[in-house]
Amino acid sequence: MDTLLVILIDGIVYSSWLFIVAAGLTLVYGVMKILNMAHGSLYAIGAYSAASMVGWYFTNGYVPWASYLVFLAAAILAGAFAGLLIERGLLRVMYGRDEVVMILVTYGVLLILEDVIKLLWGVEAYFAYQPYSLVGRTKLLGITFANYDFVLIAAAVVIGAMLWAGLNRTIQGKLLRAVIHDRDISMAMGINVKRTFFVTFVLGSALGALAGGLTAPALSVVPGIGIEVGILAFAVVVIGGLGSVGGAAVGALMVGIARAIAVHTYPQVELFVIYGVMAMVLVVRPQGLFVSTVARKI
Amino acid sequence: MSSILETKGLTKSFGAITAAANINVTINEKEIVGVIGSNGAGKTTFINMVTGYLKPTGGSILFRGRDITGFSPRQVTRTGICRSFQVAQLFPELTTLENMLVAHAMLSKKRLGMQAPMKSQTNIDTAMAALSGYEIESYADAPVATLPQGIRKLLDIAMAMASGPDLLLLDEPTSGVAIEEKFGLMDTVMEAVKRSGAASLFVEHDMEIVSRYATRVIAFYDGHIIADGPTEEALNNPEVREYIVGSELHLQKPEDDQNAEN
Amino acid sequence: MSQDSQPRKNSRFHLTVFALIAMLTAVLSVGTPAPAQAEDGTFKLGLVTFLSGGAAGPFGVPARNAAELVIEAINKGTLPAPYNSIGIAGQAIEPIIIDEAGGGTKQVGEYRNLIQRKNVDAVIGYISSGDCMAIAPVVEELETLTVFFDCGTPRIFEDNKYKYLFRTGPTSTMDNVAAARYVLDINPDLKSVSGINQNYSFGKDSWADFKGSIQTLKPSVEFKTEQFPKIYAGQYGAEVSSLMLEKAEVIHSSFWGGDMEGLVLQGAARGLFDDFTGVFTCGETGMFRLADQIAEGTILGARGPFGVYAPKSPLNDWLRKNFMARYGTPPTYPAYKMAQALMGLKAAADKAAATAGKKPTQDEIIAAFTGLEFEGPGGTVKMALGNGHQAVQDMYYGQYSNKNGKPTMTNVKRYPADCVNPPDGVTSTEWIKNGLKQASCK
Amino acid sequence: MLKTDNTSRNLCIAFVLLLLVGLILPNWLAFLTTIALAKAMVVVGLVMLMRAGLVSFGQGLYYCLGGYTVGIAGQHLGITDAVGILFVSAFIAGCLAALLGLLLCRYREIFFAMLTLAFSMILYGVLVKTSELGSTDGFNVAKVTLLGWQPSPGQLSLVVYSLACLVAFLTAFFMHRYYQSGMGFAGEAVRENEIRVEYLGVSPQRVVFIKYVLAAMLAAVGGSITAMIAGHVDPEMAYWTTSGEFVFVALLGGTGHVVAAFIGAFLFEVIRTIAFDLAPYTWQMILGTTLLLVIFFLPKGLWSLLKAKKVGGNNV
Repeated sequence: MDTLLVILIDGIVYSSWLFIVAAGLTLVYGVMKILNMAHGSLYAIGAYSAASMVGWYFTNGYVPWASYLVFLAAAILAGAFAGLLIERGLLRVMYGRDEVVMILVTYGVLLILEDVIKLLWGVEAYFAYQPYSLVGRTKLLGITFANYDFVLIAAAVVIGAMLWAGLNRTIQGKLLRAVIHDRDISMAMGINVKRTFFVTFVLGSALGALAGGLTAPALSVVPGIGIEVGILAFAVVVIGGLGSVGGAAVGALMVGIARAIAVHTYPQVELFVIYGVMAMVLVVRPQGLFVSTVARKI
Repeated sequence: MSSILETKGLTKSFGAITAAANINVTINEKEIVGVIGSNGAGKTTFINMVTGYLKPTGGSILFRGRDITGFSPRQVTRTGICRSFQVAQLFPELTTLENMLVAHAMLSKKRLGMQAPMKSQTNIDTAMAALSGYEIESYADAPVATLPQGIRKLLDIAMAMASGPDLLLLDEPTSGVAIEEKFGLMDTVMEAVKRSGAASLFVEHDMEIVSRYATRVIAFYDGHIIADGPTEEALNNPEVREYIVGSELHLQKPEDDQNAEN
Repeated sequence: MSQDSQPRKNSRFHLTVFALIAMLTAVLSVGTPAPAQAEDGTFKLGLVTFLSGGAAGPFGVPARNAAELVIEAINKGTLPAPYNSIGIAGQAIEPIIIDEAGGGTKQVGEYRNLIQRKNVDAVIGYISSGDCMAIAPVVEELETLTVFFDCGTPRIFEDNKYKYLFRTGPTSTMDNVAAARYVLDINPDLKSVSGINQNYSFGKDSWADFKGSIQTLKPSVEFKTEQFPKIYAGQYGAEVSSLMLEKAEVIHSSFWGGDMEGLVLQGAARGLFDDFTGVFTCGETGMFRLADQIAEGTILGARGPFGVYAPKSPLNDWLRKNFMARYGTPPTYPAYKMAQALMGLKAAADKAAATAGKKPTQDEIIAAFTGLEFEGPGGTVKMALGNGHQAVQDMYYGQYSNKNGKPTMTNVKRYPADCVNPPDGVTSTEWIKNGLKQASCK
Repeated sequence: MLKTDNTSRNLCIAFVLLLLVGLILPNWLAFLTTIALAKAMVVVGLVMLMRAGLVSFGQGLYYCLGGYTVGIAGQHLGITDAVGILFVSAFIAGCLAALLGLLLCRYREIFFAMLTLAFSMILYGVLVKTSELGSTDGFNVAKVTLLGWQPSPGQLSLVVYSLACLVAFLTAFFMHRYYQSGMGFAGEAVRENEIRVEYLGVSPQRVVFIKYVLAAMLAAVGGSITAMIAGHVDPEMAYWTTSGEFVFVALLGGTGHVVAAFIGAFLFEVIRTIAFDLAPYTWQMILGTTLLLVIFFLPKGLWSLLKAKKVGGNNV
């Protein structure tokens, strides 16, 4: 029983992290139909920015509690800035290309960003562990959990809620949803789709970087941390249904809990879990869980 | 005359909406049938069911006495029923000739070759002959994406006819075509159909066209057939006058919004 | 074929051919060195190490840095004795650095480039065991002296015999056999062990060796959970929970680099290694960076007598001082291993030169290298296995302590090379399975 | 109307030239060319799928399968005949593709890409888990023989090079004809309009299925040749980055002509080698930039460059 609960907790913690990583990706896909392979690199940029900010902050001995604001802000700003550069400098001239070509475009961005990160931060590891232990730990079910992991769950809920409210309760969000639903009609209705794209990509990039920033305290920030994360986020988004934020949440939960079960019961299969779940979901529901097929009218 | 297509109690509903209810239609050999009815009356649903694009909720479809209910479009095509579309369904990046060649290659009884060139002189001659049957041979080398609507419609029909079907279903052959070109287009099509000896059924909003080409008219209203008979008679049916003709005679609106999909 | 074919028919083909030839010329001109240069005075040395990806930070770049430092010193003749002569057998080293990224096939191609296009005199490199496996047969085919400096799999010299290939770094067998001995030495009543290792060759082999050694040395030990997260997974929340639930006294991990540091951090935040003793066979690289995160008593290894375990010697002092001065961090074991490889090569070449009385041929260097015993920054290196082509070294383990605010290793134990390496001709797996026989420990 | 097509003749000339050049090529360049030819085989299959509007991000699955077939046949079964193994690996890949194809032929666009990726990552996982096959380290492949003749290590690369040339030539020759055939055009028809294809009495699923199986067999042959020349196989061959590289190469070359894949593959190898040479620290950036430049300036790949020149030449 305890093990079951531990599996649930572990699963939810991991899912929260996955969701935060995947949220930006699915948003960008939903609006722009771009499956951003460089999302992982934005995650890495966020992690690096946060880690260097934490390092600076604690060396100077400021109030520890305020560090959260500082490093998360650093991650978001860095992500937004990178997103801005990518959108303005590159994607803008590529709009209208085939979806698969856009994947390749972002793959090119990924290759470039990996080296840019290396040039900016070097290959030495960066650490930002102070905020991780700052919130303490809790004893639960006979084992210890880091409270920061619960913060992660809260962060996922907040981000999810904000995205939901943003999309459903604001004018801007409704315009976004209109674009998600039908880009051509939206354009015909006078929605400035280009601007929408710009805002979405910057927002998505900032979200990706925020995910990196939030994770940085638990990591050794080294080159290449983004690549695996990127492909993981892919899987989550495909499982949930491309472009659906709710889907990303459910996809994250499925993968997270499946992984926790594997780790606690049969660790050897951990490697397969994600792709296994992805293949199974796609076999049963080719469009992902939360996207319905539209029959073409003839 | 012997019947080739017969539908019995054909019904289609989408959830609570009934798009077609109890459709009983018989089409005889070499007949030219016009189908009329306002938008949403069930005309296209009827064609979609017969050609296998939609599965009927109830009823059966017999083609030359054989039950083809639930056949897939390609099975229906193989049995000898072909159709055209409201929005011409073509291969936009290929040329007109290539479209025709693909149609011939696919509809021929042989398997698709993996080594024999599709553009052999024989195949090209056949395809060019088919194109000239619809008076579009001069567009042979133009990519389809650059063709005017009328030519696309003709190519669409020419491709459907490539197998020499027994029955041709034309879904609004003149929609999206300029008024002054409509008769020319219909002349070309009907001549070709007559040459091939196939029966045909066409959905049309323009009553002038219906009365000029159809020998028989079926009128749909709200998923039902409200009249079925020789053209004169059907068009003068009071119900038809009230629900369709009266409102249709001055209605020339082509369904342009559909073109966005092409 | 027909003479009357129109020009346009051929132009496409001609252009293709033209483009191909143009590209070929481009490669050739970029790659081919000025001809006369290769002969006199310089020793062209290919260096292959990770410069991108996850292994660059912890391994590739420290090794590259060490190479830079040591090569400079060799060329100036400023290394401590016995390496205080200039160059390799008198020739200045001209290094050519290549990234090890891209996988085995890519590396085989790059290796061929180094030998055949750049005409290097020797190659030192390779961190990934997979790359080493792929390169090994090509070394014999191309007949150029090649030294593996880091990769750990014992399979290379156990499966085959080589003439041109040497490995100056010890195998990973030693890490885990010694770890097992150490764990039992400090806790003879050991009852249970868990493991968390990366799901790839190195991680799996490390765990198999450790588990096998424990089983041989103390069959009563119970094995609890065996975790195998994906390499570069980064998040180990569930694994840590599982390790906590299973409550094994000792947790073995061969994690390295970012993964190791991540596990240390995530374990520290939850007190995992306070309650259970961690054994990190590659833990030394994080010792100073994570000084306040590593739990007291955690067992750290350095994959040989490297880093903090390096015995005091002029060579060691020289490396630590100069590395620190130049790169701002103490040298970790990849740096030691690279320095060791360069010194081994120099030792062999100098010895061959002394015997020959002139610039030695490659065969003479190889003869001198085989079975060589030389001093490195980590102490004496014996080319004892694989017919004198595979090094063995002493192995050390100790427990981490930060009590007085200065990270140190306590309870350090030395295991002589013979004690933790199989005798020549016996494979590691057999040796471990058959009771670690013929091992002379002290 | 009917344009004279000299491709077949030109391919023959190119084949003979390549064989002759092989005698004088330095070993490293022969190796590079062989790898390029092997990868081009995979890319030819990928291009065939792309012409049908499908992008597989999982051709690494069959590439790896082909490589491991060579390895297992030589190391564990004692079968070393190069030609024989090529057939075996194509057959095995064909069987697996036929199985997966039943499912995949219903998928399109990004979902096809993602599902193929998932399958190839599952093979990767299986291989990583299989210690008997060396896990991530992989294992070395026994030297191949040719009809009972065991070439010396020095001859081997020339033998594999010539074999690669021959296989590449046959592939290019037949694939060029295939592109012009009814089945070849069926791919484009499926890409352009599946509904029309259905109504022409042909199953788009079947068309996709056949192409998927063919592409898989080509990829396996490519993987086999890679294993023969490199002498080593590892699970990296099935990793998504390998599959991504194939898509990269396909785009670089373009889908306009069968030869484009070969030019793309060769240039890719050359560019990567040069990038490794010139910028060991930032070669990824060079590759990324190249990719972006090609996509931006040559959306139809390098082939469009050659073609444009040709059209230009016409006017003279």
